[in-house]
Amino acid sequence: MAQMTMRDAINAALHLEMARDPRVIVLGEDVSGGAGGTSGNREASGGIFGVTKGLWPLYGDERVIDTPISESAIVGAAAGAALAGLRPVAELMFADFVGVCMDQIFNQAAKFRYMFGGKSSCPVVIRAAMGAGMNMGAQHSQTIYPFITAVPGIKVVVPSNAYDAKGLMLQALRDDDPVMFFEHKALYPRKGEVPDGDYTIPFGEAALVREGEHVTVVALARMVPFAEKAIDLLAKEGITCDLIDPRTTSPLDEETILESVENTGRLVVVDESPPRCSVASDIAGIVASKGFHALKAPIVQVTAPHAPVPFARELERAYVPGPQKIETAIRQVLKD
Amino acid sequence: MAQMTMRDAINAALHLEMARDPRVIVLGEDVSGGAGGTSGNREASGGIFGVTKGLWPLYGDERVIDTPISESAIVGAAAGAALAGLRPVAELMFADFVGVCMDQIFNQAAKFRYMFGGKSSCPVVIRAAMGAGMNMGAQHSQTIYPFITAVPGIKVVVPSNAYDAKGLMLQALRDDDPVMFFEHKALYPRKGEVPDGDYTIPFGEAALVREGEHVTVVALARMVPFAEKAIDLLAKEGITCDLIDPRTTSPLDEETILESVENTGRLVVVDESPPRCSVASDIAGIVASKGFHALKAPIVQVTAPHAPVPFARELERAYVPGPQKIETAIRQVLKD
Amino acid sequence: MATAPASSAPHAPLAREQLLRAYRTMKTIREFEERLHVEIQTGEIPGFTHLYAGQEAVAVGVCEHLSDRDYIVSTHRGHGHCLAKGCDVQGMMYEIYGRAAGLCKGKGGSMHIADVTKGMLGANAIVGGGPPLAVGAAIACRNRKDGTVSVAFGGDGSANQGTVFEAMNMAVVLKVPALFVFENNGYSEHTGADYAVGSKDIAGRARGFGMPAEKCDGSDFFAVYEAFGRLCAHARAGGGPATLEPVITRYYGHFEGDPQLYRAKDEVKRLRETMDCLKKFRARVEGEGWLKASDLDPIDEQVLAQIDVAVKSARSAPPAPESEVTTDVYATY
Amino acid sequence: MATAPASSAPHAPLAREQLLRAYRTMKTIREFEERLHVEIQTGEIPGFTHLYAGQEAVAVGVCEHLSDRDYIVSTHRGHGHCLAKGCDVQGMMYEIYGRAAGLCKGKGGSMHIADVTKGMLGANAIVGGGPPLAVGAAIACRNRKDGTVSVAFGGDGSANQGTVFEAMNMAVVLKVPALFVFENNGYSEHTGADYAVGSKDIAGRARGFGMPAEKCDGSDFFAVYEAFGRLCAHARAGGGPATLEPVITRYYGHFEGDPQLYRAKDEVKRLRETMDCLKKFRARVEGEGWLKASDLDPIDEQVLAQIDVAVKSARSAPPAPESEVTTDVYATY
Ligand SMILES: Cc1ncc(C[n+]2csc(CCOP(=O)(O)OP(=O)(O)O)c2C)c(N)n1
Ligand SMILES: Cc1ncc(C[n+]2csc(CCOP(=O)(O)OP(=O)(O)O)c2C)c(N)n1
Ligand SMILES: [Mg+2]
Ligand SMILES: [Mg+2]
Repeated sequence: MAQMTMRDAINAALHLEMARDPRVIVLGEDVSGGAGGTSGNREASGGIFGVTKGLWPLYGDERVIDTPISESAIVGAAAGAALAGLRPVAELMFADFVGVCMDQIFNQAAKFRYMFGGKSSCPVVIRAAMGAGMNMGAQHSQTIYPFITAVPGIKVVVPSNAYDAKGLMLQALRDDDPVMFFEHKALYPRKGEVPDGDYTIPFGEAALVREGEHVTVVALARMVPFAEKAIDLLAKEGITCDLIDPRTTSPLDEETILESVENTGRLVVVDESPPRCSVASDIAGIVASKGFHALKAPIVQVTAPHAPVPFARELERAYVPGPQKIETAIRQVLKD
Repeated sequence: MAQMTMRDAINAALHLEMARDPRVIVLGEDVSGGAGGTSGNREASGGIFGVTKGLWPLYGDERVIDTPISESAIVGAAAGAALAGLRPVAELMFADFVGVCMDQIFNQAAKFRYMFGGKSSCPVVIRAAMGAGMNMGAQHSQTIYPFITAVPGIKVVVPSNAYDAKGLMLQALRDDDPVMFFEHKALYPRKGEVPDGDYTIPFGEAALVREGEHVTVVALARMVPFAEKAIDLLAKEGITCDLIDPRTTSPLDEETILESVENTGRLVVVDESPPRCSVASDIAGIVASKGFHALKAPIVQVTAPHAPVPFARELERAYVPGPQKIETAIRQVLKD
Repeated sequence: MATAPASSAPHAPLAREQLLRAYRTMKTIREFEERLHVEIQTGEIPGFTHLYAGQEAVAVGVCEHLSDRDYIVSTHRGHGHCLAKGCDVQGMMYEIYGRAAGLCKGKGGSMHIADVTKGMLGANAIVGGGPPLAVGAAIACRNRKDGTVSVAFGGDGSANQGTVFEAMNMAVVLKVPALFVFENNGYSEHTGADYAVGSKDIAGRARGFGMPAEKCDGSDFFAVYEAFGRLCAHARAGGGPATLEPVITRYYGHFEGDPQLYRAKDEVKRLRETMDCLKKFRARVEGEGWLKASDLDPIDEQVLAQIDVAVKSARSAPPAPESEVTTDVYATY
Repeated sequence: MATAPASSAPHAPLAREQLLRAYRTMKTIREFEERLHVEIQTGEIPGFTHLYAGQEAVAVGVCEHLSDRDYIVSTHRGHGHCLAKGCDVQGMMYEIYGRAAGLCKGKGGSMHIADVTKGMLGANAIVGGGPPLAVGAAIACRNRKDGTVSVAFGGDGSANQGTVFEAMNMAVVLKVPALFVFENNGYSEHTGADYAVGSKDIAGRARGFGMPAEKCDGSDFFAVYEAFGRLCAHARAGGGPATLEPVITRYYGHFEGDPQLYRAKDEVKRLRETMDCLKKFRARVEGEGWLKASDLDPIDEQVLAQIDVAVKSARSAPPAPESEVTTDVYATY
């Protein structure tokens, strides 16, 4: 066990699995950095966020592949290599770049198995840094996991902490299906206890981060630590909550959510995305269909507003759901 | 008034507006057809579904622009031309092709106004044929409006009949915001009464297609005629429903839906998309949040399963929600 | 891996068995498509179908250089590529009819036929969808260091899709054994290739990307075989990617039902005379004395019989049960 | 629209006023960026910023040919293009600080500065996002028949993005007045241009697409001005698109904070000596006797003062109110 950042935890998972399985390759822009540079420093970055650091020195150009800025070719090559027996990890530097390679994600990788009658699989992992919090503006701050959650055939991981990130990444690397792995930029530097060795966390199993009686709070990625803050504050007033971190939005652990609502009768869903066709609305819809009879109050969805992510510090801060909005939502759901 | 197919109704709207407003241009693959052909027949198709027929003979290469197979350049050029003062209509032959041009839709056209501080607008209309029903397989049959509904800054139109299609298209062409206009392939040949002249249907105003007491049914696009069938059948048993066709999913007429649920207390949402992060779940979530107290029973969502669209006739038929599944859902929502 | 001999060689550039196989495959594709053209009119075949008839020499001229361990990716017009790469005739026919016994259990259909065990990574209904995949398969080939290659088939229209350009550049950068075959049949749907390809020269554009590229007569099996042979040998030897632009024609509309109003009235009729790979092949092999008509005539009959069986079986075969709608979405749930 | 005179002309290729303006603009960009480089270290500027310092002669050499009625689209490294196209210094500085008075009310930031009234259709944080837009603006130019043009700025890295290739081919097909300027500064983030551009020749690749293309020294204002002048005249005259590849360097990291471990230790120092457009400009205009040091020195001072005011005002200006978060999403609700 060591205290480790989420960035390092994901890096550790990549290291472990590349050592274990020669089929794993990594490709993307600057995954080593320095190709064609003048310094002779061939690993000049190890990924723009440093998540693929140390892989190139061990595995070289063959398994750690720096690419041109060609996201469709990156994701497509990863998917094609997966069909051909490798287990590629494609890096999309920012999740916002799905727009230039969405076809390879949603019409190709995600659909092969089905279209081919179950006779092949496409074990590709697509990593992407997501989320607001660093004032990177509308095209570098989105949490676009709803688009991918909507797509049958691909699994979606949204870790909220270092421990989960490592175990989920190891699972993703061994999973026989395409996986999109969203890493929240603002969580990269957050530390947590992470075991040294090999462990996996199965997909579709939520974590119960807090246990309580009065309200079920479901939160994703960066919203989990924010929800913890709000919940811990309210605990001092005797208001206690279940806090559920689904960890994967597809598959989604409906059961854990429905069981909790069965006990609390009240649901708050917290999602950094804008509200429409979001995972927040998805979970709200599921509970309104399958957990209706347990509900004692209107479901409260805490999301970003229906607007792009603004640049200015003050505006972005107002845009992103934070502990205070979550606290207000919990109080509100208790009023009815 | 004339009986007209939905295809012809949209074509009529394009004709009317191109005659009225010289800024309107149309671009896409084969929008006239025959460029570079050997027959001398310069308008060889007028769009693969014939929706842009007759425009090239009137307006020529300058305003009716056949393009290479380059969807990013098509949508991007439309958005750029819109910034430069034109009112372009870009055709994506099939909505499934959003994957190769999603960036230009969701990061460019949809975000300009916001990113530019409200100082410009991007009045582009992106038309796309969508939907299953013609055994075109997983990559040519999707109803991908949830992806776009999720995106702040763009409006989303999903007409269910010829009359609405014409009025909504005229509105789209005059709207100052980017609009994505989804035309269900299976509805193209369906006829309805369509006035000859000019009329617009405002965005965000649902149509109340049937009025009833017992259940609120919300259905989109091709699901509207299917819901009508189911409802008319049940009416014979004395079960009556409100049938609401939102017509635009963004903006969404929440009020009409909430008012109806206020009366009926029961909601069935019918959507051709797979369930996760769908418009069905979106509407269910909204009602579970804002209309909860009126609800007497769990919301029932009728959607496609979480699977790609299968090819074989029998499988596709089982995949797409039809009148019978809607009928079953209405009976179910009445049981609780 | 053999370097193709010069086309003026006095003896056959391919062994007798290979010549017979190439002819059989081309003929199989032709009759497969001609029969589909007829059967589609019965309304029994779901969806819409893009026939490869007329382009057979390309698929076969290319795939004769490939083994099951090499990869191809294909297009919406994929039947020829599938057959040339060894997909089962009957399995394909079942698939096109949407039957449970189809290569994809009827879930894929004409535009999604695949058989990964044969190195056939799928027809693809997204224009430009395949080439990035081919680059990935080529990475696998490169890493295996066994001289295998990956081929991306595409049309003249696909040559303008951004994903394709990206794939071409990336293949050059990574120096992987990816081969791009752009079958220039003159049209993308209803639009002329010389209109949509700005440079009017797909091979030249490929050279601009930094790879060798050749143009050839796509209706001449030997021209395709030899040109692709050179490029393929280059790729197998570690020289990186290459492009072939076979100039060819399609006999039918873009999809079945297309009235082809963009083509001159007698264009297809004329091209059936001048650009028929089967006729050209027969003329060459019989003229050179490599094969006799009596070697080939029985093949014609066998092929027709095989297709007839395939269609008849497919017509009466059952579809997959409805429960199959939700299976095969994931490998593990 | 003027054809650029030969560079050996004994008299200045630009009028005195134009030379002074060009110098002022280049100097403004340089000092804008040098000052940001310092101010960013205070932590007051939100987000991450890509400085244009070193590349000024490209933006100015190009934009000196353009009026407000011509269009440009820009990139993540957009400050130079914005300033050269006439965006307000103070308005830009407000924007970069995220202030209400910013050109985009603080909603866009460094990577999204735009001023459509100046024909500046936006910096763009998506690599390859701009060129398709430029083709659209070029369609508008073509249809207006007023000889206006549309310019897409991009980097060497952007030249490999599919959207860019599509835009180039489409511009050729439609023969619209779109000009592609690929500033080859040797790197895309941490990757060398000669690695990522397979052909190692962006201009050559553009010629493969069927358009004229030139390479030039991007640190020599006159070289850029003249080369772009030729290509721009071609486009204005209805000849269709063209590409310019100015070879240039950036003085700072990819973004502020980048330690540039991929660059040789003394590379930037050396290039600051050999590829400084301001030094080269001064040497040329003073050497040829077109301008005197005493013409230029006051500009240096004025520019420094202007930037200082801009920064000071920006530091203390208020942000937009929180209510602005949800406005400007749509033109009509
Ligand atoms: C991304 C995308 N855009 C458009 C289409 C529609 N479409 C299918 S085939 C085709 C023409 C393809 O032309 P070409 O590449 O020359 O192949 P050919 O049909 O001639 O074999 C088009 C436009 C598509 N399937 N995918
Ligand atoms: C689609 C997309 N992919 C990747 C990035 C991340 N990124 C931003 S700038 C950049 C490098 C661009 O290089 P180049 O075009 O040479 O421009 P330069 O930075 O040298 O000005 C990259 C990879 C992005 N913003 N958008
Ligand atoms: Mg073609
Ligand atoms: Mg660069």
